[in-house]
Amino acid sequence: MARITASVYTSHVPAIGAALDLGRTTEPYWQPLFAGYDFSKRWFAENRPDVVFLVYNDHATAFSLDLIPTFAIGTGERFQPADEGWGPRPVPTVIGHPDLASHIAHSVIQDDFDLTIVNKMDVDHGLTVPLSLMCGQPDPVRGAWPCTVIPFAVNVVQYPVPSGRRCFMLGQAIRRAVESYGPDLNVQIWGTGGMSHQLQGPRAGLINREWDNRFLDRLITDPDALSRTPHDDYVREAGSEGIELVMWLIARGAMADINGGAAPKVAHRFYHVPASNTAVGHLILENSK
Amino acid sequence: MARITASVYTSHVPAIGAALDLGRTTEPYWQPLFAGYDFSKRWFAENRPDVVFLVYNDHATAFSLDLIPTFAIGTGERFQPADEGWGPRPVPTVIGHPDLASHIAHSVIQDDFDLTIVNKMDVDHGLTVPLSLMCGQPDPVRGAWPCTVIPFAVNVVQYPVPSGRRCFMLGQAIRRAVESYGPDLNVQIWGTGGMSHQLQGPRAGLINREWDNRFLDRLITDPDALSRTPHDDYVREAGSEGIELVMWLIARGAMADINGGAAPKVAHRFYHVPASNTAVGHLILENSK
Amino acid sequence: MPLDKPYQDIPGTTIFDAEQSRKGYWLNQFCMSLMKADNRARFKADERAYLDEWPMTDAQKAAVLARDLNECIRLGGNIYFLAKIGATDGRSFQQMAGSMTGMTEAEYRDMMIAGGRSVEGNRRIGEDGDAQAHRQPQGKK
Amino acid sequence: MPLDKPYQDIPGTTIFDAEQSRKGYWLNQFCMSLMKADNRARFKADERAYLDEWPMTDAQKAAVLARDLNECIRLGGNIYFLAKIGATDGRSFQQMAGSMTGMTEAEYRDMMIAGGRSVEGNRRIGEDGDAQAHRQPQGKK
Ligand SMILES: [Fe+3]
Ligand SMILES: [Fe+3]
Repeated sequence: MARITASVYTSHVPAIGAALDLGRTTEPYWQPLFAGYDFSKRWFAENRPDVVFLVYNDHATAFSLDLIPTFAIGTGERFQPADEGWGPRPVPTVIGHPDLASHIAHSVIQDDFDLTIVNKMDVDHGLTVPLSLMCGQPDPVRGAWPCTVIPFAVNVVQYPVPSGRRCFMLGQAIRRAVESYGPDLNVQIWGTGGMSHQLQGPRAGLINREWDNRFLDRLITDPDALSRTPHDDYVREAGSEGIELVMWLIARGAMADINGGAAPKVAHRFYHVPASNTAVGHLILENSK
Repeated sequence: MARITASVYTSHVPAIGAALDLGRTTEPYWQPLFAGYDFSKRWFAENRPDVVFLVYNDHATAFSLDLIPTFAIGTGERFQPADEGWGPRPVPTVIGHPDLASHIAHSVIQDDFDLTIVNKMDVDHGLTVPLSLMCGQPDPVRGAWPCTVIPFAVNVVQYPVPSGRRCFMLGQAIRRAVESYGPDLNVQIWGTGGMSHQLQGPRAGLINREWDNRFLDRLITDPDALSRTPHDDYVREAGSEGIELVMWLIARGAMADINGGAAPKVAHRFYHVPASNTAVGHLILENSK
Repeated sequence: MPLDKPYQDIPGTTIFDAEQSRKGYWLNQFCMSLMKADNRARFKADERAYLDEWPMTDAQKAAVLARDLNECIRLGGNIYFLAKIGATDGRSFQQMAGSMTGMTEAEYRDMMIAGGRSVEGNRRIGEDGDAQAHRQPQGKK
Repeated sequence: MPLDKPYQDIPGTTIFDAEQSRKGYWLNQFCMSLMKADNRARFKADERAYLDEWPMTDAQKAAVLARDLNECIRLGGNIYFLAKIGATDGRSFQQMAGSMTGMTEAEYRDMMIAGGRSVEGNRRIGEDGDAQAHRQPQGKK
């Protein structure tokens, strides 16, 4: 039986990708940020999953205004790193897990989540930056990511975006789906985006350290109540792009304690300001074995 | 305030479109079928809505296997009749209602339906055949459809398709959305597809007159219980493509009686076998004024 | 995949689920390409050459060339996609559907005019209806 | 549209909802086109000519030519789409975001290093934070 062993939460700032790709990780500006992921890379190597179910948002890359899915699951065999305007990131092709992805799609659609099934899409920094932070930088041509990845894209660009509550319920449906899959796979679920940031208007640059840290506290200990936070709280307190944090609730909803299991173990917690315009938050939660 | 005044249900067989487009409606094979819509065309002319919210399914036309939305709402300004392989049907461009469509999308996404918003797509016989049956055949170039149309596409091609129950609940959310729209619009909701038909394999040609008529009975008087019919009942009893009938439950869920209003009036009921491979069913239900 | 698939005991019927969809991905995408008049013309001019542009299996290509829709469906095809081949050939949905039963076009059309195929004996594999495997192919020809 | 839009009283912030999306449809689709290297080259070679290929309003074109991102957003642009213009210009998200505040690049960068903009006074229109209309544009330059 497949099982979700851990969840990982991290911001996915494009500038982090650029710093990695341009070899600037030891510069004074970037060093404290990447230091926060040293543990994570070791942890990932020691806890390497078969599949990462990677919740992220597309930033006007695969999806234009022609078509905006609320939830899109990647069931394809491979996904190319996108050219977001700077050229594609020099990272390997992302290899999917069509069988598990299709199984999850089947299960959560029967559970009344109205997914869009996607077999062909490019993936942007929202997906590849978390992979780089957790797995390091494999050679784009000869190398490979250390595991397969199921991309799960959430619309947080055009309002209305799905509520935190809806995301939290979806996470629970994803856990049920994974646990009903026959093959014995180690699956991690990652929630990405956030934390506080605003990329637009006279309020650009907003950071709310207190709110972010309280979000991390509550994500660990009281996610059910946290999931009831209304949209405008995110925008008001954590900036217009802080809304990305609803995606963390999908990952959190998939953890065992939400279904009566033991509370997760906090393997790692990190918070740093700034990365470009953004507050970087990062958590690793392990289900007990 | 906008309001849903009536719902219309009809099969959407491509051969009906061909018979109309080739002027064969008076042939002995087709005459009894089109006679069943004589009342409907008069009724439509006398009860012309401002907008038709038209629930249909795309038949591998706008959506390939690259991307399959469970529910897709058309918020664009116009939609072209598709070339399904025979060339496009000679019917006018479908004019959308972007403002109401966006309003409905906003409202039902906040109501936890995970729609895909579509601004650009061609529409196939699933949408244009019902329009022809109800509105007649306007000149494709100089003419126009008599009202605006919001296309709402449901995946019934690749399993799992949404359950009848989910569709019925969605209809209720659509009613709430329409009634929260300020401008005073007369809106009809149409559910299309079905009734019994199977287009594949040694079982092709299946027709189940008893089951179809019982479906019509229950759709009128007991839609709540009907919506709990499991998927495999549709396939087993009404053929593999009979599953399209779940779309009728979206339209039915949007009627006033589901929310405690008066029972709808049956303005018209018609049933005919065959149109090509398909049993044609048709209902017009009016909300009381 | 221990999923709820209660639709697998229906005779003469293949439900197009994710598994079939993956098997038939390129077959179906090839069919979609026939929605463009240019592609239809190129396909008609040299079917084999056109098919060879697609990463389909040999069995899928052979089934398309033979217009064996039952085999296309077994190999992952879906009727709404396959219908684009029929449209290219100028065949109707009724001709396509009938071709999967073993009946002649006239036999199938007459069955439909007479009210269609009965569901009796055709609900579950193992009954004795005319869509059951032991009664295939149908038709008198 | 009497919808729940509780996000309209936040200073210096435009939420990209369906209404904005419709206003900015072609502006944003133009931006998407810059994801192809060829289009970036054509745009750089003659910005005006490239813009004239799109059914954008004159105001939208002028805002793009002036790289006035606040104006682009007012006219329906969304930052993730507009970022494709910045990428074409070789500008980072930090440069783009800072350009909307009236601060110099150095001022904005220093604000971020010092912990970012405070939310105090910036939660609701009518308070006295630095993102409020009566304190625009920001920056000392
Ligand atoms: Fe992001
Ligand atoms: Fe249909």
